[in-house]
Order: sequence, then C-alpha cells, then structure tokens
Amino acid sequence: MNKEARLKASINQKLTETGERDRLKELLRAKLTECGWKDQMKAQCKDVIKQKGLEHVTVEDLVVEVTPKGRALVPDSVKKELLQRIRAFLTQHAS
Amino acid sequence: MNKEARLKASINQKLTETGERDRLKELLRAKLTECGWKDQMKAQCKDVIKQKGLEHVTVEDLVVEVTPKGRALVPDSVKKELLQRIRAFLTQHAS
Amino acid sequence: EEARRRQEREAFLAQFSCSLCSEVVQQVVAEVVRETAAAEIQEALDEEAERLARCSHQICSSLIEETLAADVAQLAEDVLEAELERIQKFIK
Repeated sequence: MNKEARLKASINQKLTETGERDRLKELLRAKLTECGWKDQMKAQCKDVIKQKGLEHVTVEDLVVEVTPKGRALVPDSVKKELLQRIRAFLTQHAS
Repeated sequence: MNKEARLKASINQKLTETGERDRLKELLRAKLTECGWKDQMKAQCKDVIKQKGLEHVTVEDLVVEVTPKGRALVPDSVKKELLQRIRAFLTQHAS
Repeated sequence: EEARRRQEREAFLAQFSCSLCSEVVQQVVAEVVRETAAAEIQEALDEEAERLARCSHQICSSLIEETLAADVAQLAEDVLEAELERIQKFIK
C-alpha cells in the first residue's frame, strides 16, 4: 500500500471510529433537503415513471436513470462545506 | 600584529574586495552540483526525513545529521581545483 | 638569506592556501546543506499537504456517492410506492 492509500485508510478509519462519517452524511442529507435537492429528485422520479409508464418501471430502473442527475444536482456550495468540514476534522486529528 | 598575520589580513581583504571570495564559493557550488554531490545531499536529507518522519524533523536536525557526510563527500578533485585557484590568487596578490 | 625568505614565503602561502581552501569548503558545505535541508523539508511538507488535499477530495466524493446511493434508492422506492398507491386508489 502506498503512502497516499495508507493516509486515506487511516483518515477513513478515524472518520468511522469517531462517528464523524455518520455526522457528515447526516449533514449532507440535511443540506440536500434544505436546498431542494430531494424535491428535485422526487420530481425526476415522477417524470421517469410518467415517461415509461408505471407498469414498466422498477426501483432499479429509477435509480439508474436518476442517479447521474442527482449527482449533478448536488450544489457546489454543499460539496464545499462538506470538504471544509473534512479538512477541519483532519486538522483537529492531525498526528 | 606580526608579518604573517598582516599578510593574512591583507589577502583576506583582497579576496573580499576583488569579489574573489564570492567567485570561489560560486565555483565550488557549481562543481558540487556538477559532480553529483548536491544530489547526494538531497538524497541524504530525504533519507533522514523518511527515517525520522516529517513531523519529527527540523532543518537543524537535518543540518546536524547531513553536514558531516557532506564534508566527507566533497571530492578530492574539487578541493584540488579550488586550492589551485586560491594558490594562483595568493601568488598574484601576496606582495 | 633571500633563498630562505623565499622558502618561508612559499611555505606560508602553501599553508595559508590550504586553510583558505578548507574554510571556503566548510562555508559552502554548511550553506548548501542548510539550503538543501530547508528545501527538502518544504518539499516534503508541500507533498504532504497535496496528498492530504487529494485524500480529502476523494473522501468527500465517496461520502457523497455513498449518501446518494442510499438516498436515491430510498427516494425511488418511496416515489414508486406512492405512485402505485395513488393508482390503486384511483382504480378503486
């Protein structure tokens, strides 16, 4: 394992052990709800169902169809905030 | 001040005034780079950083650790060339 | 007498050249080693900072991916279920 992979593994371990990983995910979920991402995604799902017909759509189809849009719709400000929080965690736990 | 001390002081003054001291140092720096000595020093520094860990090493630690090796690794041919140039200067200016 | 003086002068010049040479070598070695040490530490610090920045980015991206994967699946399931219920109510 190279230096970078070791560093990543150690950060991931600390994030999990301290519960920060779950807190970060919760923060992300809250931000996505707050910015309207969740509503946009629901609308996307409804569109797909409408286009394809309810009887021809599975959960898996919906996931495949809307995930790329979901990814693209995560606001940069949310990504930035998450990254800042990860950096702050790393600064606090630097050893 | 005896004759020798006066002569030494006078030569030292001339070395500085004529810029020869700086030229000698520049020549030596160039030769040390050219012969690979500087790369050896870089490698030595990298080794010490790797051994001790970046967070446990200061510039001063590296200087203390690497300088003796640096001195020992200056090639005799480089010292000889420098000596010849100093001798030539002294012969010319020691009057 | 002249020959003796010349000999003494030669000996002095030889000895003084050697001590000057050694002085210059010591000075330059000290300077270059210090410069190299500082540069190597800075380079290592920069590399470490870059590595940390890359890891933070990757971890951030994977956290987003994990969260999206879970949430999109849940959302899709909820929407599909709601739509089915709506249709069933409509049929009844």
